[in-house]
Amino acid sequence: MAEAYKPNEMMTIAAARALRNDDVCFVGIGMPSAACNLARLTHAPDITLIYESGTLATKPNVLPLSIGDGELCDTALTTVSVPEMFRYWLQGGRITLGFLGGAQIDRFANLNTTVVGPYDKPKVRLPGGGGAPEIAVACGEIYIIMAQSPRSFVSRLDFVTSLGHGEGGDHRARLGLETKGPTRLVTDLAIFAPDPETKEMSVISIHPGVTRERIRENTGWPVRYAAEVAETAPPTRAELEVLRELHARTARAHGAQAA
Amino acid sequence: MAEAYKPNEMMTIAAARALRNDDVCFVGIGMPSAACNLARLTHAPDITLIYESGTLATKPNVLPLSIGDGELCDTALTTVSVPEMFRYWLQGGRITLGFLGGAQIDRFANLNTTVVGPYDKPKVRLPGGGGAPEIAVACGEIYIIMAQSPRSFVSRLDFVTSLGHGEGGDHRARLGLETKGPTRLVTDLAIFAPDPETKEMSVISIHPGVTRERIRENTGWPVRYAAEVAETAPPTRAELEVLRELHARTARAHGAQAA
Amino acid sequence: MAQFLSLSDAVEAHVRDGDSVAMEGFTHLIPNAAAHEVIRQKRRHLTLIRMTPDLPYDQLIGMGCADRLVFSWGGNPGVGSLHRLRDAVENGWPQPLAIEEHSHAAMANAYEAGAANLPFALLRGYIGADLAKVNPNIRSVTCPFTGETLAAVPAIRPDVSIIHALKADRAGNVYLEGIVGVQKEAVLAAKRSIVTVEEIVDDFGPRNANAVILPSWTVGAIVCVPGGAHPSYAQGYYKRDNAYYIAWDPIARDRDTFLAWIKANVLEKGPEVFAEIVKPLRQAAPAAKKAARKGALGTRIAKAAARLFRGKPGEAGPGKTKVKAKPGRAKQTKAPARKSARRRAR
Amino acid sequence: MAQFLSLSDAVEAHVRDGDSVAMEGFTHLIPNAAAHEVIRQKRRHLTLIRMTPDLPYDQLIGMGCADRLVFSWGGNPGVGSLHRLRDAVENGWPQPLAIEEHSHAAMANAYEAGAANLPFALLRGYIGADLAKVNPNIRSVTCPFTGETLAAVPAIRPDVSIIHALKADRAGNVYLEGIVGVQKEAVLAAKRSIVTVEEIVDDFGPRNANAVILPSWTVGAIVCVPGGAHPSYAQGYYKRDNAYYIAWDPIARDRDTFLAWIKANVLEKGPEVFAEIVKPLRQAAPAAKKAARKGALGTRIAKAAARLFRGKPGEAGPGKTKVKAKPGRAKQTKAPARKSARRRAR
Repeated sequence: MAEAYKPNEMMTIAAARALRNDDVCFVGIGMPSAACNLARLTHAPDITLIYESGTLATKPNVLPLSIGDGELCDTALTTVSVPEMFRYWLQGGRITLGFLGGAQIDRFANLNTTVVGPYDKPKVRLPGGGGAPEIAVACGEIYIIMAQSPRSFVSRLDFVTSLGHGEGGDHRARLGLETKGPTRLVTDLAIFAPDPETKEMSVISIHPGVTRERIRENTGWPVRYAAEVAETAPPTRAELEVLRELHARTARAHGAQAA
Repeated sequence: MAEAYKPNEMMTIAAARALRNDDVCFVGIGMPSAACNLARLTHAPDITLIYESGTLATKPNVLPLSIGDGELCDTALTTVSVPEMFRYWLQGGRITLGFLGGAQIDRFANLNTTVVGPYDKPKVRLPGGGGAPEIAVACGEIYIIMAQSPRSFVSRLDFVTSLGHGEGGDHRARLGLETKGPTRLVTDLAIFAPDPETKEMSVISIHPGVTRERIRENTGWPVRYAAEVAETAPPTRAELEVLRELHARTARAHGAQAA
Repeated sequence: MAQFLSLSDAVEAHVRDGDSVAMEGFTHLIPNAAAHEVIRQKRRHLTLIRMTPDLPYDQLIGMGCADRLVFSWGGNPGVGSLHRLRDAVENGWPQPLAIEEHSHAAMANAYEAGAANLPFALLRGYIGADLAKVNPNIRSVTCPFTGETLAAVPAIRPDVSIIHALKADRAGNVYLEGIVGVQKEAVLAAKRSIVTVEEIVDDFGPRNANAVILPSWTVGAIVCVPGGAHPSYAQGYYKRDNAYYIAWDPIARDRDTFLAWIKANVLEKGPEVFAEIVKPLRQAAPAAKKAARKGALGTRIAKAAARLFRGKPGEAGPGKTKVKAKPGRAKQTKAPARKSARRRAR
Repeated sequence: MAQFLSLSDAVEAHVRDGDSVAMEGFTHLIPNAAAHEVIRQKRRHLTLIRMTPDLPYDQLIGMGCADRLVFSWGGNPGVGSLHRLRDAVENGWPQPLAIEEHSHAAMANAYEAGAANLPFALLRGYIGADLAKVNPNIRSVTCPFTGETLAAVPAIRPDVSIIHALKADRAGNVYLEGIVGVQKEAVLAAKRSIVTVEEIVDDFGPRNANAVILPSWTVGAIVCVPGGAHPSYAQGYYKRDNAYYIAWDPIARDRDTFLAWIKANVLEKGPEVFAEIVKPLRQAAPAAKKAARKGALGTRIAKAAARLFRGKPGEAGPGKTKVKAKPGRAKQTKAPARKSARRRAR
């Protein structure tokens, strides 16, 4: 216990803990992939992982660098075409949980991965939405993993790439959606969940050693706290070991630079 | 030459002759299947045969009894799902030639395989359209094989299951179609082709020994003849041998009754 | 997550009076054993959905299980009419049958749309054909880019879909190969599902990376019913019983003959008869069959293979083989998973 | 009917100035060698279509081949930005680039609609998202049954699609396996097509009955370019060159570095360098790889397999291996069909 760990490790482990053994996850590359596979290698051995490249029920031994590494296909139950993936599996409503991240997030967990600045004359052209616009609405619920900073946790998005809770309240329902939207936002500092009424993302747990002051400094809006705020349990030795071994295997497999 | 043969054999052989080596055929069960495979085993060895069950480029050694016999799948290049067959292959415009038949045909080669009598209170309920409504419009052109009789070659269809030349003339073009529709109607008595202007199916070739009188008796409308009417060449010994051997193999494989 | 059940338990749990039921299988893998169980359990007021309602639906309709039929081709393939279907439509016997008739293309697209959670399917369909005049569920939409008019039909979303597949693994994943029809779409489009399989294996073993598999969490009940597709076939397991389809014609022509046949072959039997009836149709050498699928060498090897696989004709008729089956309805074992994984390497 | 051509002949015959060109491959089987040939042949005013415009499109855009880009995710996967794409969009260098931006779901559906000869694709998409506000090609249709509003995007119908596949047989049929992305749809949706392959075999041999195959008559040109997907991968042939993707970042950041790299590695080279560069990434034992796909035993065997297939890290960077390649542009042989069918049994 109480071993030394990095904020990124706390973030990944906190996200992994929130995953359930019977979840069917649409997994993104990077931290979502690490969190999902950590869950699979610890408390959720039967969790079903799906990557948008078409691999169903995959069990990668090393983390993929891309969304379609050969490792994902080799260890999958089967692999479907990308149109089928988006039609039968995502839109078909067969995913219980989607993972998203972004360059910018607002208090209602709407995300921007498209542009900083105006769309037609961007200051920074980001990669774009990819699968996110439909992941955000078709999955049963959404977890978001993002490191906090004033630049990324902003009061107003330059562009809404994918819907979170929109303008809050019943906005999703008014758009005809029956899915829950973002139910968890896990950062390097804390865990947020939507307020039951307003749907504003509110802190429900603070990671060990993190102050409210530090959260304030790294959030571009006045942070709300739930009535009861827990302290996140620090990573256990077992969690850290499994995660680090996963990263080490990955680094060896990708040729060191890729870690 | 001039060997004894049955009208059905003449019909199948006349249809087979009209097929080209580079055709991609959507094949129906029964006489179309016999004609296509006869063509493949004689003058058109590279003809591509597709059955609506999803088998692409199949080379059955015996004729299938159903549209999806195992033989079709075993000898296919590959087999796709039925939605894919109808979306990418038929609707996709990848079939040069479709074969159709029916219980009733009119002078513009519209076909009925749905009902005799009113739709809501049918005298005879026929099997229905199956693939025909879309085969009729999506294939580059259509061949029809049907034995003639006053009951089947009618002046007015009870129900238009699949479009031929509609009301004739430019009717297909007015419906937005660029495909040719029925270009050949092969019967046990003659071969019909559409008049270039009116699109009425007109006799272009009469089978050996058949009189115009007999055609008249077996056609429910006043038959038109092309300016030049040929006599169909009788089946060659080679054609008959290949066709009969194909039927014999089929009968053995299906357990005699199936022939 | 798929549950392993007996056939009677699966039908009891998943098929209810008044349900819309899709039993699919395009010539290959038709879930005939499951259809018989639905007849035995006397389900009523069903809406039966199937592109090609052949023998199982002729039987269900003739037994009065259905109020309504959604279909696109209702014949006995390669043989002729479905006499029970015709008797219901033409004469209302044993009860009137409402029909909703489509084309194959429309139904295939409608299943696809159901699997994709769309409310309707879009196709270039029904052009110049009369079906749109008699079926109010054939409508149209206009392309917002080109202005073209396209046909629209409602997505098919059955209460329960029933299919027969080649095998399941112990985790409840289902494997299909060959003519796969609309089965995957039918299951994905449905609220509930029953899959009967030829066998249950430890795992599927080495396979094509894009094998057609329904993952466990998309399937309701799995039931091991060897031969359960008879008289259709299971690729690599047994051949289509063409003679049986031909023999069905005179049986179904007459109401009394039909009822007697159902009593003797369905009501007084259980799913275990299917394993018996397919015995003479079983195929000995799936490896040679596979070799027959070779491109350039195809025809030659196919000829050899066809010689190898030619069964003994005439032995497979419904009368003869069914007589051998034990009478009475033996309940399907609850633990089909213990069945040996005979064909694991396939 | 597919024609066997050299890469330069294929691009010359099928890719024209002003064409809309889709080069597809979702992480796997990206047609990088063909993209280099398009750069060498200095095509201009192209509309480039690709869900994930990664390195090949960064290169084409940086070399001024494109007026317009249709895409859904424009990054260097797992690494970061595409600097040439950003420079074109943010600064108009080397020329302005118009963009039409979609989501993955919309593009996948649009290819699917193109293959199905529909004018538009229908999806539950873009709900609550801003993309529909800036892209006039995102419209809507109303379901004629439920009244629901659904998103509509135009079908993708490229002038030419270019993909890389595993193998072709001598009849010109094309075999794909693994992550097949939207490649089949891209070819079926296009007016013309070029398929580069790892090898040409006599026939595909025993295979799954539902193997992903593009029949000969749906394909334009076939070119044998071993390694032609590098730095992406060809399942069972060679691994993804992850280090290369990472190394691309600093090369693409700077205009001059980029131009020097293109000169040395594209303009002064030919497609034969791809066979050379993938040598250290080749996988020795596809049989063991296949075994790794076993359901229940998956994890354990996968671990063993992963140990077996771990290449020598660091050797695959663009600098080192490319230096070994012969300079000058050797023309691809006109008779790739004579290449031995090394992996026929696969």
